[in-house]
Amino acid sequence: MEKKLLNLFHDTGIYQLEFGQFVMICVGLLLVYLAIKKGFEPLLLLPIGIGAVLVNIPGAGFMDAPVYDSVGHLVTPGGLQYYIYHGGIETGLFPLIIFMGVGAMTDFGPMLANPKTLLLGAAAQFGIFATVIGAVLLGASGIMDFTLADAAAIGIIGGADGPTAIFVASRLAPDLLGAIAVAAYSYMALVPLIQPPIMRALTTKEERSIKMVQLRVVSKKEKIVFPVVVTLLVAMFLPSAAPLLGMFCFGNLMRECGVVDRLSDTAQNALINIVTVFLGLGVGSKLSSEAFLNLETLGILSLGLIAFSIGTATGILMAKLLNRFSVDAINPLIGAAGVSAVPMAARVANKVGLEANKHNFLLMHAMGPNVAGVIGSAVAAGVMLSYVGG
Amino acid sequence: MEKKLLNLFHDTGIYQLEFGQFVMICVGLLLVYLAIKKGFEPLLLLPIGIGAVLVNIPGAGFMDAPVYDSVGHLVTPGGLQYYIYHGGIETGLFPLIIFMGVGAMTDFGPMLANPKTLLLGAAAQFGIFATVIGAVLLGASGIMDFTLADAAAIGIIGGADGPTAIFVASRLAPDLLGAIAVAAYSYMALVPLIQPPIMRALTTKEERSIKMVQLRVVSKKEKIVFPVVVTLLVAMFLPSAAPLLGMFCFGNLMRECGVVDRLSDTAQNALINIVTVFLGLGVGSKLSSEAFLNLETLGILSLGLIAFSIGTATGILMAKLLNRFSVDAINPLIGAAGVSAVPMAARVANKVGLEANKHNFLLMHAMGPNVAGVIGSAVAAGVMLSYVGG
Amino acid sequence: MEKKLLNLFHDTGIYQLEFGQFVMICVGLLLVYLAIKKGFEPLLLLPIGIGAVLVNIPGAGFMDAPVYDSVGHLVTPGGLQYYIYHGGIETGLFPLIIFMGVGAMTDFGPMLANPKTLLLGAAAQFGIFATVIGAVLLGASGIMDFTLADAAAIGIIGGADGPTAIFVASRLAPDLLGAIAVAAYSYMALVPLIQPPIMRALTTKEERSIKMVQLRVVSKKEKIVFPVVVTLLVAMFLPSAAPLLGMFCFGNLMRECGVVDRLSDTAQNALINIVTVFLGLGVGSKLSSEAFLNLETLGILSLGLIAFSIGTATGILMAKLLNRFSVDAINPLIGAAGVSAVPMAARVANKVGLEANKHNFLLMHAMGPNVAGVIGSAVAAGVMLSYVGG
Amino acid sequence: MNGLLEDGLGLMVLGMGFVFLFLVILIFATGYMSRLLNHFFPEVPVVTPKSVVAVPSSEAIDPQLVAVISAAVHQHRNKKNT
Amino acid sequence: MNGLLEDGLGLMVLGMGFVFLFLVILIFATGYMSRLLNHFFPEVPVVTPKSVVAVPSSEAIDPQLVAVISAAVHQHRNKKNT
Amino acid sequence: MNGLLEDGLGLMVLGMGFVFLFLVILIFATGYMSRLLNHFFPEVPVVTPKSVVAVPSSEAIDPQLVAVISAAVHQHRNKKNT
Ligand code: NA
Ligand code: NA
Ligand code: NA
Repeated sequence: MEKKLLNLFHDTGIYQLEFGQFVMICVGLLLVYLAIKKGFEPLLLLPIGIGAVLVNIPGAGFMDAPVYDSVGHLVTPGGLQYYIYHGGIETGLFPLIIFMGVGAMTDFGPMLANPKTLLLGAAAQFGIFATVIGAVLLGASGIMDFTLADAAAIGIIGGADGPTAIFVASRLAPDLLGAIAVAAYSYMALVPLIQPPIMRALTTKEERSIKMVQLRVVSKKEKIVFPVVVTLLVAMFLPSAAPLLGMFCFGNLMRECGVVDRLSDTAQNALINIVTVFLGLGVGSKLSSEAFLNLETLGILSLGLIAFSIGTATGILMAKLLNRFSVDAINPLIGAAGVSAVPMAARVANKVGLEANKHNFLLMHAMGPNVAGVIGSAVAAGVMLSYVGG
Repeated sequence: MEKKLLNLFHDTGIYQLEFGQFVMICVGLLLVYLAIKKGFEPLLLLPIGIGAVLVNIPGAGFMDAPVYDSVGHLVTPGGLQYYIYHGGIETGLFPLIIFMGVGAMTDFGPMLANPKTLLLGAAAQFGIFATVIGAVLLGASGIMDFTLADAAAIGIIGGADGPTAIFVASRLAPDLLGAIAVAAYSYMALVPLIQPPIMRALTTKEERSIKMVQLRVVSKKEKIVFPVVVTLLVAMFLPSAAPLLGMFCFGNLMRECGVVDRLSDTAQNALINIVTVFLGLGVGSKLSSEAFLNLETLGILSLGLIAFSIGTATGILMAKLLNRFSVDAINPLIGAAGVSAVPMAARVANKVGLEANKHNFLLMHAMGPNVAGVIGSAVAAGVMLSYVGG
Repeated sequence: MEKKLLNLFHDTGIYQLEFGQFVMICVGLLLVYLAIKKGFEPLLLLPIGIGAVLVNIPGAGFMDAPVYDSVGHLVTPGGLQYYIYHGGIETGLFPLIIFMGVGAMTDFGPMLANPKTLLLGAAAQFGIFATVIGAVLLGASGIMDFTLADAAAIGIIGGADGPTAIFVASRLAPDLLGAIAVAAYSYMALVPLIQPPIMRALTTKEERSIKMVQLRVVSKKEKIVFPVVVTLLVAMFLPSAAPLLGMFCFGNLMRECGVVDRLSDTAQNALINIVTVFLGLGVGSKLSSEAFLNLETLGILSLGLIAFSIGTATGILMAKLLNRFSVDAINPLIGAAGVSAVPMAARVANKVGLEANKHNFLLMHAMGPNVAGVIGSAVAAGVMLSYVGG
Repeated sequence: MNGLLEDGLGLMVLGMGFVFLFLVILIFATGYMSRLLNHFFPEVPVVTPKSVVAVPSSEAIDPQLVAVISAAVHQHRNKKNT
Repeated sequence: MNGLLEDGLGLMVLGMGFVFLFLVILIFATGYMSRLLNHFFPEVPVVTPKSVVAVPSSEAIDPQLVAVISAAVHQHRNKKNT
Repeated sequence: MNGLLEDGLGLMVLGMGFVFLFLVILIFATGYMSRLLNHFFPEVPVVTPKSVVAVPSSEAIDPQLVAVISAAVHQHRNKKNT
């Protein structure tokens, strides 16, 4: 019995807790704090934070693999996060289901009214690839231990799209998944702080005051056919982006077709909510001290910030370029929305526009490049998966 | 780098696309078109169509199996449809969950008010078995390559019940699953075109004008006890039908018992919607060119149409027979509703009845044979699974 | 063909039904009856009852394991309950998800207003451990065949908390899971019959009439921080309770934090409902005649009743003790709510209090020990898992 | 070949036979069940049944919906008055 | 080391190239699609579009919601009158 | 046999000990937490809390529901007037 008491004491967290675990629990709590108090993408960062706390409780076994005997019977069941991570994230199922739900929430109307804005969504992806070069340089110079796959996964933070980042990272650099997801969602939440200075630096007050012509009305039929067109183009030109964009377009088609509203409604609510809870816990399971508490994480956080900034800048610059050649005036601020971060980046463009001209409502105009950015980063993800994996 | 560019080009759909895949993508788009524009059972045919498009994108890997190394670690994750098909359809889980939801949506009241209508639900299943003979003849004569299992799975199209057809086909003829599911749902959508000519040919205007006595009120208690009775009879007489009918009755009991409304509500909404999306994608994954683009598919489509027609006819004929012996008059049109296709077939009976006598509302009377048809085809499915499998 | 007919007859339930299966089907029907007619925890006992009926249908194969050939292809798919049990219950996923949902439904306000009531939630767990001794005595004396793990799993019935009981039983005594779950939910439903006599026997009318001071208002911030505090204490002192309490607190944090209402709403509705249906079917699958129809089940049912009674008694006695030392008067009746059985036990305390003094509303006061009892039994479960498993 | 046809015919005979057998038994079982239930537990002829039928959906939505609706109605009224 | 940098540059060139290529194709495809659709299936300029937009949500909720709402409105009225 | 009984008693002592230990610690931790929070972040006694509580459900439903409701109210009105 004294032995049992000793066992019980040896089982306690106090006895077993390592310093790294302690720090990671604090990191988890910080994420929870940022989610609740600062409103940092709480739908993801709250479950990720709690997931990080749980996986770092010593002896709680949230990430334990199940143990089977020689004839295949279960001896010890695995931990909750083990099943979640290997069942839903490693397989790619959860990010794809979430992307379907996001598709069912997305309105391509503003983009269809002004397809040129797709170019802004393309330009803003330069942040992704510039960051890849940054990571490659850190790797090649021996400062940090990044492979090309790691560099690509880090770059995707600049895509400003959570499920895309998680999907790519889970395939190219599972060990960095935790840090990459945290960086991606944190910077998406910080868009209102990161983007405005860059926007003001690269534009004059006159440019920010440009009023854009009202968008034409987009017919229901265009909205229905558009996701099919995207799917077929992806099938023809970039099959490696087909999982992401195929599910995204499937969700969007369910939304727009008007005949499967009960499926669309479930994809946007019950299903995406269920998967979000588990995705968060699963991503949090990768926030272990070995994977997170090292120099590479610092690199990821810095490079992610750079990626966002460059993407914002190239989006704006492309908008300025377009403005020169376009018949209808284009406010360069909407270029910044090309990074994705839907709908935050579009709102920021609107807000900065209102500062320059209080009668200038850019929100709907910015939604075009904003959703174009989602397509753009999924295309970039496809190129990466094909280039690095193939 | 030129090599990488070449790789990327070799990865494109344009380079890899085979003719069969191209045709199957078109078939998928046709299903999407029929679902959206023609309203062909869109809840199923839309996801099936998209599933067919996705699985035929060359190099997208939607049906790729996961690759593990020798110690069981995942090297390459599988594709989305691989997990869906093997997790939910091959196992039978998805059709059974959908059947539970359908049970929770079904009101047996009209059938309980007039149990004789069960005979109509029995007679209409003759379409199933006549089709089996048709398929067997095609197989025995060497025209097509059908085994007895294939013939049985094809016959079940005549059951006019989607989940039953998918459940049976996934067990008896997985390779034909795609064509069978497409045929089943397409013909269910075509019921308003297929049935009326047969109904008019087999009945006189006087028969179609027959008014039926109003149905008695069915007590709550009868509705609660009925699914339990069905389950017990199935347990006694046909255990091989127990998965289908057990889950169906479980759903119906949740609906009627009045004490688990939150479960019944979820079974009818969130749960069935989630599973429907995945079921559709999974069924679509079986629409590959090898399995679909051959003579057998033509046979399946023709036999399915015959199955529907014969079922409609035998249902009507049985109603005419019953009418001869019954005290209360029976309108033969409601016999056509015995094929299932709930509630479309009952609505068709009502509509054709109104044409003959515009004060004759048959809808509730036709709901009896309509739900009886669901039980009937599940019983037929059980016999097939026992006969062919045993 | 005669052979086939014979086969079909040999497949029927009538031919194959063993007496044990017949009795277990009746047990399942009894549970369904109790759920519907008597309102015994219908959300669980209805699916458990149906699950028991289905699994005992001879030849229906609800619990059949899937069969694979030598290269890993599926030859025969498994039964529905096989997949549910091994996928959701053996792994512990379902009880944990349900615990998360229960957390999202729980309001810790009354407990936070009066933290002393946690002691009542501790005292009432004595029923658990007294029952362990009872089971151990039966085992040691050779009357019944209980190991220490069995005894611990039986004791947890006294925790009066369904998911905790199922989680512990699935790990320590899977064979007894069916009987333990049935006993736990049945006695929870019987709380209004079991508790009042004990409450009246152990208290005077004056004690039962004691009015308690009104609870202070608890701030939103306290409610948000509390689940985090519990999680951290569990991490420090009892990691083996972390799966249960971590998920419970995660659910509660989602509820209280106010920034993830859509996740909280899904956890409380769609998700918990879906899992409840499957949990019930899975638990029902353990109600086979071999596991249930023996002397041990009688022991489990008796010991469970004793556990409830002792827990009720020790909760009341602790309340009387506290009352002696407390500045503010404590009505001993609220001690009985410490067994958990939320919110039934709190309502019973309120009702018995009203009998003694019809102006005495104890409901909110009793909610404190009531939710404390949930924490208490999860802690007890953690000790058991660590003590017996380690 | 012939075996296949024979098997198919066997399946047809057995299948239709069983379907009819089962549904005929079900007719009798259902009728018997209804008679038993209505004899031993006659429905009390109150007006409640109607409300019982409505319970599932209305109960699920009621509390918050009614709150939202009355808020909306108020809003609507107020706007009209302004 | 140098190989890594080269690969990174290759990824950048190919990646940005492909992103632009794809989205430019998409611009043309989208524009072409819109023109085709609006030419062959011109939107009928009726008042319906507004209701069409509202359909998805309203249709899903309609039957029971309208019942509940009218009940609520009645209740509200009655209360006011009392 | 005796070993089993001994183990059972050990489990009881350890178990009840731990349950009490843990919940007593929790009492202190909770009390301390409440005091800290109410000292450093005193609740501002405004009327807002009520609206905060109502937000979760109403916000989720608002946009489309209000649209449907106002439509329903209009319909209702119109019907009455006719
Ligand atoms: Na992007
Ligand atoms: Na049928
Ligand atoms: Na308890």
